[in-house]
Amino acid sequence: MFVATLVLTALGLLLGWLLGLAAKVFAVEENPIVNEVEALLPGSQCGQCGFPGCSAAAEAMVEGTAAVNCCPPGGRALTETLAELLNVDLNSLGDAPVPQLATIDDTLCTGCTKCYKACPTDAIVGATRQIHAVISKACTGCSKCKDVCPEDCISLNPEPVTLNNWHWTKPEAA
Amino acid sequence: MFSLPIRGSRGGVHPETKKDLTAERSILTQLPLPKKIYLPLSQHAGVESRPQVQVGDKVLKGQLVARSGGSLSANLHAPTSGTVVAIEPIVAPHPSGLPAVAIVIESDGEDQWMELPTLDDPLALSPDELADRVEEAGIVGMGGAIFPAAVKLRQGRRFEIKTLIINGSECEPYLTCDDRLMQERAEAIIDGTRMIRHIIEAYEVIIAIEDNKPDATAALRKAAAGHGMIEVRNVPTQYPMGSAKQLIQAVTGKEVPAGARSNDIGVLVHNVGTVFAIHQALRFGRPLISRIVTVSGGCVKSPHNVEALIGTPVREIIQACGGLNNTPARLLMGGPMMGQIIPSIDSPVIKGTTGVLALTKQEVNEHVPSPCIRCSRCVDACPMGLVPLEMAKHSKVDDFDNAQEYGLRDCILCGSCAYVCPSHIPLVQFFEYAKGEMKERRNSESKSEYTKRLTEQRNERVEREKAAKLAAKKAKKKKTSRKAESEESAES
Amino acid sequence: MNAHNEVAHRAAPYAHDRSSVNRIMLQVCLALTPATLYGFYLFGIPALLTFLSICLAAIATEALCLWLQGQSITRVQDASALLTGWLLAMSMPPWSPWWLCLGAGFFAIAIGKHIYGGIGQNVFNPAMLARVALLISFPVHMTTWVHIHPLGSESAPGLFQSLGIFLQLQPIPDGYTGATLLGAAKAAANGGGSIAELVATDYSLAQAFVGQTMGSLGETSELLVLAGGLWLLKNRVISWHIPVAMLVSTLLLAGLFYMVSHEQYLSPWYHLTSGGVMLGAFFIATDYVTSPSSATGKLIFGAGCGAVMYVIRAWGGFPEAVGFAVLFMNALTPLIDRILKPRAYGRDHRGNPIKNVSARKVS
Amino acid sequence: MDYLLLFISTVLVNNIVLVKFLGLCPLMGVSNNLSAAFGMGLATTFVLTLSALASWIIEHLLLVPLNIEFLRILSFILIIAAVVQFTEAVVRKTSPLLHKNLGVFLPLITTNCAVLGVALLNVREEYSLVQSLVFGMGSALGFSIVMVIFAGLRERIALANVPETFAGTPVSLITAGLLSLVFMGFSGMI
Repeated sequence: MFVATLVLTALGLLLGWLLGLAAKVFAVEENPIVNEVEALLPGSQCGQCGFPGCSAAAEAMVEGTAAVNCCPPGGRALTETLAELLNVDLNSLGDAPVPQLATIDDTLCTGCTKCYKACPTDAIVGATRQIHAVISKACTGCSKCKDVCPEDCISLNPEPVTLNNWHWTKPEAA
Repeated sequence: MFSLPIRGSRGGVHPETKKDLTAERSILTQLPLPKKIYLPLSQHAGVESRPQVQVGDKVLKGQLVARSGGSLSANLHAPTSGTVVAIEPIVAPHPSGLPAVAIVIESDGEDQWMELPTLDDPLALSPDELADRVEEAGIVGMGGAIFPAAVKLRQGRRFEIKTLIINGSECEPYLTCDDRLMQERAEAIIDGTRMIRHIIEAYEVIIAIEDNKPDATAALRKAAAGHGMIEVRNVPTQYPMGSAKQLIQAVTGKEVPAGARSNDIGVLVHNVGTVFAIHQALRFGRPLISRIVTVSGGCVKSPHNVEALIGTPVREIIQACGGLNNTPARLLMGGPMMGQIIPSIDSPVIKGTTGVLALTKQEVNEHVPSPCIRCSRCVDACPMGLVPLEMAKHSKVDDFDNAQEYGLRDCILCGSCAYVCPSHIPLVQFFEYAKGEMKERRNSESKSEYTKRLTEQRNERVEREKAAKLAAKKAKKKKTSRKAESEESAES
Repeated sequence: MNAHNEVAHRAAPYAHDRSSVNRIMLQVCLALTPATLYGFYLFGIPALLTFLSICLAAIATEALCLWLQGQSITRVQDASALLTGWLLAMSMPPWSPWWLCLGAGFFAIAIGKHIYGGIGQNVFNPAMLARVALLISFPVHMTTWVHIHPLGSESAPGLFQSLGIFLQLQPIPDGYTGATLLGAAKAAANGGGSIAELVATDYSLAQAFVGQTMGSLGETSELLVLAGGLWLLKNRVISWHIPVAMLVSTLLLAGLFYMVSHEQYLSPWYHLTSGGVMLGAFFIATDYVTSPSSATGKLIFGAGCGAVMYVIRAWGGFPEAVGFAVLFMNALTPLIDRILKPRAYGRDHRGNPIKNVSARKVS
Repeated sequence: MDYLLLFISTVLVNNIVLVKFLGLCPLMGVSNNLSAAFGMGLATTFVLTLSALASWIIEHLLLVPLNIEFLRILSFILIIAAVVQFTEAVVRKTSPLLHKNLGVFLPLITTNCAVLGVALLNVREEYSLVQSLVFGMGSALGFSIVMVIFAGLRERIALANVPETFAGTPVSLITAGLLSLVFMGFSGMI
């Protein structure tokens, strides 16, 4: 009995020492994954994901409490990158929210510049007392402009299909 | 000068050519003037061109009506004289049937040309000037590529072009517009070829014609006889010989490296239709306002090639060919292999319309697809050496990385694979879908990066403004406190 | 704007050669017909019963599976189940009892094919899978080889006797069965006997080639199978790569070891004319679904089939190994397909762009 | 020659996965991706060979002389666990991507019954040191081959229209069974 205990203890100690050595030799410094995720997110702090900002969303994604497809401005491309990074099965995700674009109804706009100031990406152009317009290239669909508009003249819609972005649908074939 | 041996390209298919429907009939040139002409602003690779006329303006034939909107865009000219009656969205000649803005011209029946400049001998002018004129004339690749010809010429000038290939292969079934053009206007094509050669300063010129067009070959040989340096050469009849990459391989034995352009290996390819348009522009100052269109298919009463004004509704050119004798199963622009269905018979002819085909059900031979049996006929047929069956399988599950890896990145969408597939799988549609999706993803990625940069800039600006405000406030505070101090001291 | 959406939208091409799956399958069946008819002639009515019951079982199972998956039963018309059943029947002992036949047909289609989702989805050759599964489960029944009893000969069983044998109401008469050449050779090698002696006394190469030997229902006549295979080659239903690679690798390996020892190893010519080598090379290994798609891949696949078959025949526990060999290579097919992609235009074999950018830039 | 025969026999004829049915957990777990399967094969090869060697040494230099064979399983597991930990450190350092791909299955090599199985079989068959090594390497190679083949098959099956009832693990298990059937063709060779 004594021998057995001794042998096992010795063995354990020896292996533990060897492993400790190996851990030192093969030590790796890893960038915390949260930082990596946050760097990938758009960073406009738009809040469409339901979190107060991109860093909170990144934390939630790493913890698994937020779906990797919860970021509409990032779109499908971001979803796929994140799924790969966080090892999430893409098929397990539900439908992603569709990216939206803001449009200003120029018959109602008074040029109050409130939306212009609220936009996190400077996607709204116009000056005081002039009708504002949205640069769709820069709009993330965060709806911050809509929330502040006193005339309620901003609407959010999915990006329209045009000849430039139309493509054949996936065939239903076998 | 030595010529490399012709090396057969790989893959390819031999579809029934059906060219006999129109090949023996001369081009109909005197079509009745259409009442209304529809000029979509996007008939070229790049962004829409910008209208230079307004509703109500009178225009003369050949007058510029829209100017190029960017580097890959092209000018548009009025194909006949008349009045601009609208600039509005029409149903685009595109399978999506989406609207596209077009200039609508009501013809006045006069067909009156604007004053055309008198030109010196183009061969005496500088290449750059000639390229400018080609650009001015709004010429795009007439084989269906619709890439602005001037851009291609200028790119060619930046390289040492050893071989200029004039593409007279016309491998698509049914289409004979290039064939007829070569037969009937050989002199003009040779003249245009000389001008292009002059512009890009090519060492040798080869006009490559598929060996099923002996008449065209003979006509061009005769016309080229007086001019050295222009060789008319036959290439094997095989689809897709008319694709630039395959033609280059057949003529020079060289392959264009993936991701590179033919310029990089010292080759430039122009379609005969483009050459003819360049000839018209440089010799007579005529902009591109008409083109030869093959009107064919089992549903057309009297198939012919017609010289149609750009913007003519398809209905009218079919009328000129005796009309339809049946409701077509498919109405196409272009050939059956790579052409596109058009949503309406009222769609206008555009610069890249090589043909208008009204095909019967039997000709199209569509079937409900069944599962892939991995017979690998598509692999054998692929002229690019890809694995279409795997590309489709991965596209189907949206695994685009693997689809790319199996060859989607090199796919030219020629349709050879789908043509031979015994399971009738719409392979090309899978690839179109995958390419479209990937483009969408790239766009959203770049948009995301762009908005990220904007946010950062904005945040910086806001910070700066805040800091400035704070500083101003501080300064003000200081001022007021000093003021108060002084007041205090005054009081005391 | 909406009217056009109702038209069945589909991208180019709007042309098609006249090929179809059904046509391919029927062409293969047609190519098998001469050898099959000859099998009926050699082994009489029980063979016919074996053949019919397997094909019927295969087709019925296919219909059942399609129905269970909610697909159109008319898809049986693609004739793929018929072909699977046919190939399976060709490789079965000619006088198989009814339950073996039905089980074989069912296993091939249900387990071999429809578990994976039906036509084109399976990873193993269904016919060979069923054959191998039965061989392992019922080794006695699957190695009951009857001597040839050509139709019209005295020993050929009549209709009622045939039915009796098929339904196992009466046993196969004594002395009707024996060992195939490969089986005898295996026994001889294991027992330390001389193969050369065995061959010299009992077997003839010409007869083996023409098909005057015992064996599976449709495999005996290498001549007719070869003819069918060549017809398929001519019609471009199959490509030459797999059959040629398989036959050549068998020939080379068998030839090499035959040179080492005439006593221990069988002559390569007997290897080529015995068992299902020809059938395997032209009809089974060339199955589209389970063989590689590139030309190089096909060559490797075929050579592998030949090599594995020879190894098992020479040293393994089974005298006839086409099934195992083909299945083993089937398992490797996805890897072969992945590694040996054809070279794309403008790229080298590793997929990097070729570097023949020769034109100098004019500055 | 004997070693060669032993090697071939452990790789093909008595394949550790398909004939002895050991190591099925990683076979199902890591085979849905070819590169991960290959990495798993390599890692397991490393662990198997090393632990076969180490366990032989422990057995013959420690357990037998001290007459404490009853500690065999315990001490073997200790050794294996240490080797796995070591492998994980190495993989994490040299190939972070592979480390991520293998995920939890890398530490789980510890509980891969193939590893312990080989160590115990070495004792049962009373193999010499070299024989143990050959047996370990052969088993590892057999394991890797099957992993890679199976991963290839599964990548193909992933694209097939497998009926819902069978999709996922069921069809994988059936395929593993069929593959085992195929490997039976090699039986009787040695």
